[in-house]
Amino acid sequence: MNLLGLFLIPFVAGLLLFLFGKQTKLAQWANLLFHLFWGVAVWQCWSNFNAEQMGEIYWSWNWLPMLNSKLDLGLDGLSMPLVILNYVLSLLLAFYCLGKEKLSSSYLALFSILNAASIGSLISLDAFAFYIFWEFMLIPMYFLIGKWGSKNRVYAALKFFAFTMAGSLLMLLAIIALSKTYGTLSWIELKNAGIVYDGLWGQTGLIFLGFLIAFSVKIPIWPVHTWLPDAHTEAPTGASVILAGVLLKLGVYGIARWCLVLFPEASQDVSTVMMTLGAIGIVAGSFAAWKQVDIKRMIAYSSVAHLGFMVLGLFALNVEALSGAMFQNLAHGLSTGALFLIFGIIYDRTHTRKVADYGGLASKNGLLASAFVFSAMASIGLPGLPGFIGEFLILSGTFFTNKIFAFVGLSGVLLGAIYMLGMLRKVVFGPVGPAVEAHPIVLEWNEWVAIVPLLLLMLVLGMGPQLILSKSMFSTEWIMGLF
Amino acid sequence: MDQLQLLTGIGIAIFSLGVLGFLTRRSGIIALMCLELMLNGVNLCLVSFSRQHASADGSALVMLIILVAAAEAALALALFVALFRQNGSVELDDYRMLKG
Amino acid sequence: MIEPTILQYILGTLILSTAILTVLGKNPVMSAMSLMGTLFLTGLLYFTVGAHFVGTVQILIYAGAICVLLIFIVMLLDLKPHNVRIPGRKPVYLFAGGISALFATGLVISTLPALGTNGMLDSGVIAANNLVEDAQSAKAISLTLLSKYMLPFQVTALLLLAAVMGVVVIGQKNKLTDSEGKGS
Amino acid sequence: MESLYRTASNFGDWLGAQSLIYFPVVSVLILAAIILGAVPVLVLAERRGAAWIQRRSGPNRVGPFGLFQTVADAIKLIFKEANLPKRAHLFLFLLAPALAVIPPFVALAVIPLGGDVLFGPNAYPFQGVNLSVGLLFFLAISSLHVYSVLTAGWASNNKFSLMGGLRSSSQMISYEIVIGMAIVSLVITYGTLDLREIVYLQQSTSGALPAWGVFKQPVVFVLLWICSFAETNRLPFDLPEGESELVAGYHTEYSGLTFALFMMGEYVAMLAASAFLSTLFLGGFNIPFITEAELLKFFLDMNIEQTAASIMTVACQFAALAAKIGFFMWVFIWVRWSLPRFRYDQLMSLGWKVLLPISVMNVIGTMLYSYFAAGGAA
Amino acid sequence: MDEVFAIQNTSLLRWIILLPLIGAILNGLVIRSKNVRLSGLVATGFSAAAFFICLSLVNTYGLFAEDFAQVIDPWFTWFSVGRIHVPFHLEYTPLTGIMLLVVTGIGTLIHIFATGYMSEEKSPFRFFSYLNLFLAAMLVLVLSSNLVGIFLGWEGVGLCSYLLIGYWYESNENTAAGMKAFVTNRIGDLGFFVALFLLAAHAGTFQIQELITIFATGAAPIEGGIILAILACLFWASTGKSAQIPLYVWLPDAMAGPTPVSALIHAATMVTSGIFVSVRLWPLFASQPSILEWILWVGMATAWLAALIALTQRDIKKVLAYSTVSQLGFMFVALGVGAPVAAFFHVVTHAFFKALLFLGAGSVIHGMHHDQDMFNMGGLRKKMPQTHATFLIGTLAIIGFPLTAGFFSKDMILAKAYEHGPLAWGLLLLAAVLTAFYMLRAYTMTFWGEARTEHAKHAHESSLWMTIPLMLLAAGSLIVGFMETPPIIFDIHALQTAIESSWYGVSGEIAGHSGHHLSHATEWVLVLITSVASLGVAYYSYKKFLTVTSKESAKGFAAELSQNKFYVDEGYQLIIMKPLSAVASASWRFLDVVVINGFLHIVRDGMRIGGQVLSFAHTGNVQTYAWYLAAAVATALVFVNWVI
Repeated sequence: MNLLGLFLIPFVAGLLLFLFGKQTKLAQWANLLFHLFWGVAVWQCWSNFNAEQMGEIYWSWNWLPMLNSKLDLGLDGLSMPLVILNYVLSLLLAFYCLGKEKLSSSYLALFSILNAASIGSLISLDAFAFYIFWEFMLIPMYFLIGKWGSKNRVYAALKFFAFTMAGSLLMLLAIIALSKTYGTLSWIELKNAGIVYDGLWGQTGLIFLGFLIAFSVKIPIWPVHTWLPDAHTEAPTGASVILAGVLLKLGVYGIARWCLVLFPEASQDVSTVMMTLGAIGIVAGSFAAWKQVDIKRMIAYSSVAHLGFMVLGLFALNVEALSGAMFQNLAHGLSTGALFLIFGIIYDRTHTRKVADYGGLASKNGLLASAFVFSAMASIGLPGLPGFIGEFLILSGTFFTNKIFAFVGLSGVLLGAIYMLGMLRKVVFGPVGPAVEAHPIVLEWNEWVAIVPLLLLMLVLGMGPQLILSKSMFSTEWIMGLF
Repeated sequence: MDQLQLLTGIGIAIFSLGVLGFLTRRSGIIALMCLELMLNGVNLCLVSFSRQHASADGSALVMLIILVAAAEAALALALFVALFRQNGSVELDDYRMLKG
Repeated sequence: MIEPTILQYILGTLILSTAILTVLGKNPVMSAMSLMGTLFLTGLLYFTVGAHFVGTVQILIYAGAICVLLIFIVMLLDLKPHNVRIPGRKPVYLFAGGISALFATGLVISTLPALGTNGMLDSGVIAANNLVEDAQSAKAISLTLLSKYMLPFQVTALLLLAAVMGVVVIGQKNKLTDSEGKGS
Repeated sequence: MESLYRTASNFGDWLGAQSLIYFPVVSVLILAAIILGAVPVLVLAERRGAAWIQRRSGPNRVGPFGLFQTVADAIKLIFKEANLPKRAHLFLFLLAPALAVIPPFVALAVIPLGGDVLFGPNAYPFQGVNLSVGLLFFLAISSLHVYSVLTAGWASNNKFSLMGGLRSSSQMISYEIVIGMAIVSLVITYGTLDLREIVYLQQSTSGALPAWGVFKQPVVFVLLWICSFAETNRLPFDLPEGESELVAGYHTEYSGLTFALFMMGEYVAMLAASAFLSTLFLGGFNIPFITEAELLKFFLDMNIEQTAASIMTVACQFAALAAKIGFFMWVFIWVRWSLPRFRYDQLMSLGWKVLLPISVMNVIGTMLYSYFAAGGAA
Repeated sequence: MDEVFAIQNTSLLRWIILLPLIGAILNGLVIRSKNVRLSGLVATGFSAAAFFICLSLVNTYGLFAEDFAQVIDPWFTWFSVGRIHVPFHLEYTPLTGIMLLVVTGIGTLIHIFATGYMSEEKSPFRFFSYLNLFLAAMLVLVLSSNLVGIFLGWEGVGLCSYLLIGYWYESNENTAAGMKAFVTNRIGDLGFFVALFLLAAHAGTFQIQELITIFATGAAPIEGGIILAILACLFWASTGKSAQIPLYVWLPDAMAGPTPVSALIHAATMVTSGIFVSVRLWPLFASQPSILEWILWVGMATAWLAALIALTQRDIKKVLAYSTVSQLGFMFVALGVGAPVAAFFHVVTHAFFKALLFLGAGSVIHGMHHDQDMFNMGGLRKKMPQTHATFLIGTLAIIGFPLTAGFFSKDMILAKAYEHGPLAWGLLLLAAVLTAFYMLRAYTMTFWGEARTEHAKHAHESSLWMTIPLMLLAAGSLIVGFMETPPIIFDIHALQTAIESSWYGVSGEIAGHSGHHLSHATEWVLVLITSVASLGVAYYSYKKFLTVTSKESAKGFAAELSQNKFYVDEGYQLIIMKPLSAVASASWRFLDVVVINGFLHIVRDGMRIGGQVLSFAHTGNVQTYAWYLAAAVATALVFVNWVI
């Protein structure tokens, strides 16, 4: 299981892609080639992935002894699905990029490096290494939004950067405190170090809060979510997809990996608060999404709502909810990713995000319209599509712990239908709108190649969620064993 | 008193004089000279230290310092010439373009 | 413990006086000349402690190149005493003097006591001398420079290159400064 | 006689100059005397040579063949008034001639003049100072020569002088670069900075030729030779004092003794340069095909006692060195009366665009050679 | 309960679902033919195939068998985490069998009809693939052996109805109607969600068989309250799907879809799924009598309200829609009075005659060039005789003309209601009478009198594609009634045995309910009263509407009220949607934009100002900086030497 290649390949690829300079077309094909190599590595990891272990270290390098930090790489049920998701999305985006003049080689390079960073933070089992990768994600993202974004991009990029940075600084403090207190930063060692919990405002509690806040910003949880709509709205299609598909998920992953496991008692203490925030996020997000006139912004707010579900799932603290959250990660990644991708493809032609400019997409390009509807349905959790599994597990898990939050979450299910269908009604159906009228909406082959696998994957995961659940089962049960 | 103490003392004195000059003189070129003086003082100290420990490290550092000083002097002088050509003065007070 | 020799005292006094001239001199050319004096004499001082190589390089580069440049530029710009302003404001001098005095005392206090006392030189003058000679020889220095300080060495080389280019760019208008820039 | 040496070195120790001037007073005194004596001879030689080259009979009135002409000139100069121009910077104005003379003297101090003088067990090298970094030292000191020109030019408050000063400074610096580069390759070849060692390295005989530097580094030889002209402000590089353009350059305002000092300084510089060249390339005080040991043995076989034998040996070697120096001096004179003067830009372009590249190439070549000659090992 | 039931495994069941699915995929993604005949035939072929499989199933495993063997298709495990274990198994019971036949049979007929009806469509393949998809979803609903699977079908049919209502998506009304349908159903489905949660939390299983055999018999320790809550939630879900008060509002709007859709989804199959599920879970309901009262009165109210609204509608499809709602109310009443058999019986018969009516209306509309206002019709019985004949049969069936299907089912319901109590019976009777009135009104205004418009004058009989299904359905609505007849006539009880044998041996007797039977005399009396009343009113309304003008419209307050559907939609808008939307925009505009972002911007500007304030230290003069530096170093020195 060659975990090193998992993030080194995209990293090196990124560095190489910088060299292509003006030869955009070549760079795009090269990017595809790199994904091929990367795919080999991913496939290797998937094929001899051992689901019956937790935090097993496959590769280690004592890189920073003075910081008690080792570069430990491991892959378990928590990270595996996200790695796959990350790869799939990135691959499809590589297809999407083909022939887009604007997406120059440096764009692809930044993208590749972003992938490297996200994968790295997924598979690193050492707090400091995790932090390094975690922070490293910001840089490419910042440039992707700030350079290739749309009109208001600089504001969005800055907001994104400021928010996430502020959060992760707290995490850095927490990590330093951990290293000083326990003399190690390795995840598994920390877990066995017997961290004594001395109340939420004790040292451990504060460390926990440091982690928690950092992840909450990334997820993002309700009060600190306002960077997301801006970032999503202004970001270029690919960045939106990866942002929704991978970066946000890392917040959920981080909480599961670092907060729940290392600080069970603390997690129990904050669970009610966090669930409240999650519930508020669901409702407020849905409300906001309902009232948007900008499609990408609306999808972004729907993400806020969905991630509220995941927060519920994380802090309901039982197996069903946790695996639900982990599965919802995938589901949301695919559905929202697909939404962003499809709308991005439309946007490439119409160059407007206003709902008012759209309408009657179905009569312009039926297949694309049905793909759009399909993704929307997945996003509102129609049974048979992955969203349902995730929401069902999360909500039933929540129901076991606290009925009230389950009911609030249900309201989210309803509101989801309202805003999504409202959007569909105005964009896909109805009389043909000006923007749709003005531009021919005909897709290139590579754009189809980018979309269709997403839809198929959704179908597969919707009817056969065991594929993933069976992989993550052990981990979730292991974690819940700590409570 | 030891030789090296003498040398170091002289070095320190030169350095302090350089500081004094750099802080007070208004002419860019003279400020530059004072800079050289400070460097020289440091060199002196380094040489005496390196002799103290009978190791060549200090002297090696002196070499590097001298090289850097050369580069710095060349650049600074070229700058002064350019500035002088632009608006006939090398007075430090006349150049506040870095004002924040 | 080696007592300083008369020659060293003489050189020291000369150095200090030239340095003072440099700092306080009204006439830039004089300052430059006395700077040259300081540097040259420092070189000689190096000789007196057996650091021949360093002394030579000091004279070669400082006295031979840098100061020539300085003087050259001063002459080229023809900076006369009357257009070199000296701050009339007393407090500036007072403060500056205070601070530099502070430097002097602070550094002296923090360094001098540690010097000369430790055993390296007390074990027989001759042996120490040989030892020091070896340590200060061109060979030893070059070896240190090329082994221990390889990276700084290379970086300095790059710096010089950069300086050359920079000077060429800056001084492009004027042939003289151009060649001078390269000359450094 | 040895006691003389003893006292001398003790004095040196008392002065506290353990290694600055390890004090063979005698050799220094001899050296100074020779130099001071040589200068008038050289001046005469120059003037006669010029005359000879120009098919005229030069100074031939004072003494046989005008031998005392220069003495007369010297006396005249000494008694002539040295006038000080108005609004000249007095200190620097007077400092300049001194700066013109002193450095060449100091530089000459590191030139090995001959082998060792033996007193029983002790051997005293016949040399001003035996520095481990003599080569560099020579360069350093000779680079100070520029100050005289600069200060003279500036201090005499005269635009021609200033012009001359600026010219010479830039010219000297430019050519010092070339010299430095050339020296680097030389150092690579010899592997030492100690002039005495260098001389002894050239003692042996390789094949039909003596192992002289000129055969090892012909390019460097040529380069240094050319540069020595520039360094000493001799034709064809005498722009600082281009009579036709700037009346007499930096020493326009000088007269009498000060001027004499400049003249002297120039000739001493020439001497130093010649000595330097001959030391580096023509085997210094070595007599071709005869090693010091052989010579000493030759005298000892004539059962002369050791010290005297060694002194005779040294004398022979010094004669050899003097001959070589003389050769170079003659070339100086010869060139002066044969070649026209460069234009300033030509001078610069020659220095920067021809000599410097050549020297750099040479350095690289030497490096590669020595690397592979050492069998690829560093 | 394996020792009671021999379980037989078969992988045949999955094909019932897969075939329409394949049809849908073929039509929608592969063929995409603009040719209505081709795509229609493909769709019909696949649904017909499903129908034949159902037939073979029925004759393999029996329909009205006394001793029934449970048939399971263990397909795969859908998902299984912790306490939640959801296998995706299909199950065949006699009840299922009947429903299967109804769905696939009527579905096939409607496919054929649609092939004719949609003849001038641009993209018929879309329509037919939706239809097939609907069939697949409906069959999942019918066949699934557990409630999560049922929920899959439940929402699936919801999706299809959404798509089909909004099939003509160019007009905003259609899409709005579709969205209304979907959202209203979602509201109901929340109940289903909660039911599932409760099951997961307290029962730990979703398998219907286990639920019935364990909880209906009280074999497992679970307090009645929970079951009651579960049933309440399920009933809430049913009000959504089966259009009962308060969630019935979507169904009339759903008529915006093509008529075959209204026939298949909004009359015959989907809307009855609520009743179907209730019947499947009947023993549970029976164990909780208190919920039945609710069901009874909600159904009653719906029956009345819908009937009253139907009285004055001008749009023929609207009339049929409200009659559907009202009929569904009948079925729930039947459930409420504890007569699942009657309820399901009415489901079956209603499926036939209501599909017939809708298709007839469709044929009429097709003939009228998509004019649906009855006041513009009239005198069509000459123009389109087959349609008229079949429509007449449908009408008779629905008003319960003796010996038609509707007669038997409705009579059974009334009888059961009478057993439950005279009040329920009386109200229900009046509702039935209202049915007779508005159905005859529709029939008469459409087919009798004079042609009131050009369209009506030039109306033409539809093609065989449409009339043949009509005839078949007409035949069906004449004969299906004979599978369950009152003791006084023939006394057949096939349906009862079928249903009771699909409760895994658990009796459907309501707890503490005296199962006394009516005497034949009373039965006769009831039948007579019913028939006479209905027919009388029918005749009156026939006379009344024989001569009606196109201008005529409702007069008087009551009429206004009824014509405007009692302003229920407007009320919902006012009470629910408007406030909700206001809250939404408030929460976004205030919380996100004002509070959070405002705070952020304050922070940002504060920093900017602070920077500007501090920037005075940068004089730009080198020596100033040198001074700072020197001062700093000096302090450091002082610190080093004298402080520590």
